[in-house]
Amino acid sequence: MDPLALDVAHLFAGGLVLVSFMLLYQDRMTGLINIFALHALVVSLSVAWQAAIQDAPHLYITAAIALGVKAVVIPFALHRIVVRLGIHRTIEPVVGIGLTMLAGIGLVALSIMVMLPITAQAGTLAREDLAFALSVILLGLLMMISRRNAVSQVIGFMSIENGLILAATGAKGMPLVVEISVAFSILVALIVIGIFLFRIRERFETVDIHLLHEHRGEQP
Amino acid sequence: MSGSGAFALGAILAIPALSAAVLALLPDNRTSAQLNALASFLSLACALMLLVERPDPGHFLIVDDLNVTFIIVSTLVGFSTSVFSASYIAHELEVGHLTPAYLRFYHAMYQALMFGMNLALLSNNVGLMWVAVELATLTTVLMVGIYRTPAALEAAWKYFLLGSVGIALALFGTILVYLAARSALGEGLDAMAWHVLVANAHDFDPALLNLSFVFLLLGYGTKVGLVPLHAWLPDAHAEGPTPISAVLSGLLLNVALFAILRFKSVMSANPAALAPGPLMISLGLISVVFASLMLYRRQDIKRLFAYSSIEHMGIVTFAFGIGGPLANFAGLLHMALHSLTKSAIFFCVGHIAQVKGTQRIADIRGLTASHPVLGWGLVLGVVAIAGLPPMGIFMTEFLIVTSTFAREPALAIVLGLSLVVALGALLRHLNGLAFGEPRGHSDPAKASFLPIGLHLALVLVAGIWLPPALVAWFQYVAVLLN
Amino acid sequence: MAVILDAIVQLGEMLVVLVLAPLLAGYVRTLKARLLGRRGPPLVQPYRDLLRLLRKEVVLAHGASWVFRVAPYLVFATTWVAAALVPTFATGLVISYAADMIAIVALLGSARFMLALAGLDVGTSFGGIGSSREMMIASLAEPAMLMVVFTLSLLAGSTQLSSIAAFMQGPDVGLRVSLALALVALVMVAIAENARIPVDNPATHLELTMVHEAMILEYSGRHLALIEAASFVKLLLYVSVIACAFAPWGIAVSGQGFAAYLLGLAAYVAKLAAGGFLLAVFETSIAKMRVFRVSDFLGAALMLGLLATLLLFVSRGT
Amino acid sequence: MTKVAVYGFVRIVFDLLGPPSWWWGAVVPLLGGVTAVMGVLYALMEHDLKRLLAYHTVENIGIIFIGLGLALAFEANAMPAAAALALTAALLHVFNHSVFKSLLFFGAGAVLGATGERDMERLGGLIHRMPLTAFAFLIGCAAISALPPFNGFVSEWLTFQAILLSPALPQWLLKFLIPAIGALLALSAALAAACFVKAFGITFLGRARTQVAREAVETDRWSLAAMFGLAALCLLAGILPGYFIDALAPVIHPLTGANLPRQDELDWLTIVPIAQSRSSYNGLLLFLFIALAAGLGAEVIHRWSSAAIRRSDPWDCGFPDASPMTQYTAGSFSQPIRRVFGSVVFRAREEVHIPAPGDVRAARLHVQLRDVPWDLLYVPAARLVNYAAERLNRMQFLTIRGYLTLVFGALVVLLMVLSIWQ
Repeated sequence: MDPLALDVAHLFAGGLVLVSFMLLYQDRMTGLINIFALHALVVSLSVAWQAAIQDAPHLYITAAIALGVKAVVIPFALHRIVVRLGIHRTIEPVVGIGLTMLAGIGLVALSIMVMLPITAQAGTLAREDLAFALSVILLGLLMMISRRNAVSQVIGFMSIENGLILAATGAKGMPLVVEISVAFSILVALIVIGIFLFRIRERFETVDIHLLHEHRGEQP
Repeated sequence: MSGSGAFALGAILAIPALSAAVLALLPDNRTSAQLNALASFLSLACALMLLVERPDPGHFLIVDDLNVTFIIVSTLVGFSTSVFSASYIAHELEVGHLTPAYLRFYHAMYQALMFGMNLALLSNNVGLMWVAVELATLTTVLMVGIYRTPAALEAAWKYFLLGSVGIALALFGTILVYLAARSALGEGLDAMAWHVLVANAHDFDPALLNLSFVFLLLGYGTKVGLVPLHAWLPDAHAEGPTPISAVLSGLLLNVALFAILRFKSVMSANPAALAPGPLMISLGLISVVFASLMLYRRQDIKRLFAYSSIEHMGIVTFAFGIGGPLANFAGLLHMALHSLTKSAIFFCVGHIAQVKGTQRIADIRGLTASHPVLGWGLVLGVVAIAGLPPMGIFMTEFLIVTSTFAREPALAIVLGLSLVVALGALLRHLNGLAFGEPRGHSDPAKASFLPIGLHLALVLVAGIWLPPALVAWFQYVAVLLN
Repeated sequence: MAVILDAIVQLGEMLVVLVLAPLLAGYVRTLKARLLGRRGPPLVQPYRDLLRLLRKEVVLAHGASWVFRVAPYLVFATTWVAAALVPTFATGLVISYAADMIAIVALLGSARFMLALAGLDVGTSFGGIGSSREMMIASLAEPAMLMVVFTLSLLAGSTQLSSIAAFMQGPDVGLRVSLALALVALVMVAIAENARIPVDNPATHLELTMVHEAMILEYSGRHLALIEAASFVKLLLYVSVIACAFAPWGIAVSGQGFAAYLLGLAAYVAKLAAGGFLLAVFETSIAKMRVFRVSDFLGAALMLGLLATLLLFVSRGT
Repeated sequence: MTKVAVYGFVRIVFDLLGPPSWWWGAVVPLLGGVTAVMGVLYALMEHDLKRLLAYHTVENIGIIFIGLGLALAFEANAMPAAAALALTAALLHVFNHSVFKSLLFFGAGAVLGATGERDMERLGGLIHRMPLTAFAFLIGCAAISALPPFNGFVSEWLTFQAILLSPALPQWLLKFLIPAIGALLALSAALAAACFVKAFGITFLGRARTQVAREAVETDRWSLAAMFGLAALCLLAGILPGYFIDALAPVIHPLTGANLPRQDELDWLTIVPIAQSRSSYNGLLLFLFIALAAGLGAEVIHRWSSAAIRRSDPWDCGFPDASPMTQYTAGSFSQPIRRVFGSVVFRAREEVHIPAPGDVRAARLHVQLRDVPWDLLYVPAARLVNYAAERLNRMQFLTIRGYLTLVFGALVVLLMVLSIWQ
């Protein structure tokens, strides 16, 4: 693992965390979808780079899937949904932007602190990669919590999936099974989300989770 | 590796998969219901055959003592639920809740769920287990949303979001386990096979293992319904069709808990790592206390029993957290008996909801007067689930409380108190439901009482007499879990 | 031979008790009159009263049942047996092994039980007043008495009154604070039980204040004689218990010969006189309490008794 | 039925739990003492005959547990003989209580059958209509109030003997606590006597307060036979306690490892718990003596005094024929005791409503008792559970975002624990 390869991998992982922060920051729907496309692009680049370093050809397939599905198809579908739902205007996150950012930084610090005791025995690359992957996951979770809109929650969830891909590919030599399953889950998740969004759209004229809340089975 | 063992192993996976595909094409309800029941019966037969001969663990599939118990329980409950769902779905069709198109979808999804759960239980590969649990979750998400009512959709959406987050965390945990194993075992499939992991867990990196266990506990804990992560369970149970709630709380919770147990055995094999006990104890205890208090204000009968499932899963997690052969034995037995009792209760509740046309507890009164069999079935089920003496659950709860008392008396007192609180709530609701004079409209109940009777009989027998072979075998597995 | 001798002494003791009881009551009555400046009735007045009552006819209320007619005999019998158990001038009596201090207190309790029932039997409000107040007083007096019994028996190591008297004569009793407390408690209980002045006025028939008299309001003729005799014996019993427990000198031990018995008798009569004198002086020097202050009075007696028992461990210093 | 609980307690504590620690010997008798006094005070405040008997069972259970507690205390300090005595006292009381309490319940049942009424305020004068039931009930009342010739006194006497052995115990707390418990026991015995004077007096004696009481009719032969059988058993157990104590010996020996000295060889059938010098009680001799004295008295009086009897109106200090309502009722009978104990135990409040002068309406006395243990023990627990259930119920109605926050919070907390812990 010559140092150059290590640095490039770190570059991609760091870039992914940065894009996650941008996702947190962005409060406009169309902007959000474009940044998510960028997020998927960075992930696929990092996977491709991992494939190059570990000369594991199957990773290229994952990179291609990630690029094709998550960077192109999903953003395009989301754009059409958003336009049809007419909600491309601003979506105000529940908590102020400043506070979310602060929480995001705290989370990254936490994931690094958690990763420190991991001994060198597990390989330096693995340690940093995991720290970044964990941060992306935590940021994705934070985004799902701080957004009212179903679409933005789905985007948050998919950024978590990207974090997972980063972690999976970072683990050198993980058998192929895992890659396919991750891809498989993205695919299925998309379909399900699509059906739901469409269905929700049909029922309540809006995608705002909060309004959905009123239709709970058991009232207080 | 005898031929029939491998054949049984292969069959138990192939049957549900094939029947799922076939059922997706069958338009007619009656034949698909019968095929569904037949497929479940065949998988039960294969499970029993597995009990006799056991193939050696392969790269992807393993049959050891731990998962044979789970397989038998899940195939048994799967079979009885399929028998129950035959009459339930027939009634739903008449009432018009379901259109024939969705019906095909329902039966196919049912068998796909069975396939997912069997695969999860039998898989030797950590990643494969994750995929199987993911498949089972997705099928149940679709099933919960099958009624298309706003409440069902909201419940399904909530279940999907929370489930996916849980699964993501579990995947991250799985990756961490692989990383920890890779440094000791080298790459490849070995680093993810259970029997290999457990064998040399002692020289894994303890810090990585701890982190992985945190993620796995939270990830699969969401599927088990432990308290901070339980939110999807009551709504998913209440809004989905009753056979699904029975399978959900009977089997899916057990499968997720099975996964946690697998990882706990890996964790505890490594002395340097953080002891998994305290984490499980705290989560289990919080779940028991929280769920028993939540029982009081419930207005929906299915949500009432969903919270009771959370409580019992809390008790089982607590028992495994306490550890020691007696607690493990009681935990395993409790899990099996709970899935039998809870599915029996949901069978009753399903028919009651159909007969009374509502799930609101306030509108269901005097069941023993209007529908004696259903009413008394519910009474017996609630008596069993509340842990009253003649039934098996009392014995296991008693064993758990006494073994806790031996180790940490303070916890035993808290556990005992919350069990009593839960008992109070359940009996209060039962009193309203089963006795008094009947109210609200009630059509005649045409339902198959075979599954209810079978399950409750098994639980009653377990309460009174346990075959020595079963006891010895459970104890062996308990020691396995240390 | 010794058994017959003891039997004779026992019989003698029972007769002595029966004879001396009215004398003691008469003595106290005349002494009180003398202290108040009156001549007072002759000493033998109680005997005359009893004989007069015996000769009069019995007037029964319409509502009176067999309980009303049987009660006097039972009350007299239990009180007399209780008195017979208390060693007056000689210890080592035949039947003293049949019952100990606790049994004596219980016998008095059963006498009171029958009397209270008899009070309620006729169905007038005064009977009710008498019985309910008597039971209220008893509910505090009996535990206080038992506490005194505890103190004495813990000290003497036995509940037999005769062995307590023997222990008290012995050298190692010593002066103890718990014994003093027990004595005060016993005196207070004796006053309450015998319906003496501070608790209840034996001479009055004032409806609102009487307790003991209210219960026997409806009795007449020979039944009233029996009940009066029983109350005299009860007074004598309490004085002899106090004498036996706290002033045991001069009690003849069984088998010492005739002279010892005479000496014992003389000492006993002297003690009775002293007790009667003290009682008379006390009664003339204090006014009657309100009925509901009696519970505080007896509560104090109970506390003193309990304190006496507890202090026993301190003062003994073992 | 309560005896099953006593059996359970004895079986678990003496058999299963192994050597007791000494403070059990302090807690159990204290609890027993408090139960005894509270039980009898509840019974005194009651004017429903069967509830009175039920509450009174509470008192007897208290006495039984005083005996059991003492046995525990002695066993903890390796005094088997004393422990045997205390346990014999407790078990004998269990037997006695089942005998006289069932006798009393038969009597109450007979009264209920005859009058259809359980409230003592509406009974009275039943002794004229139901003499045999009254006689059996009287024996039951005497037995339960621990009066000498009957069996109640024997077990209470044995319990007192056990209490008197307390100074031999080394622990100071026990030395001080057990005499106090003796006081509680004595208090409850005296109150029991008061309670059953009220029960028998108000129900059977006096004049019938209602028409129903006037027309009561004696119960059938069978229940009377049962009652008299039990009454005879009460007397028998009271007179010959030695045999009953020996009958208990095989039970006591395995539990405490020691036994009371054999009672039946002793002369005159006296019972001696520990030593002859210490204390002994002879029921038979006492009973014969009382019978002799009463017979002698009756004989002497009948010979010398006039035997004339005349019936007339009750004297009643000269008041003309007072109506049955002027009689004492259950409430008024227990009023002095309520005033003494009630204010503390039941926070009793009495309000008297005297109508304005010139107003014909009757004055009304309203007594308000509060069940203190119920208020202090059960109500707060129920309120706590309700409060917690109410607060937690909101957790069911959070938004999806709320639940995700929960999951996220749990994850962050665990990660922090992990990082700090390592």
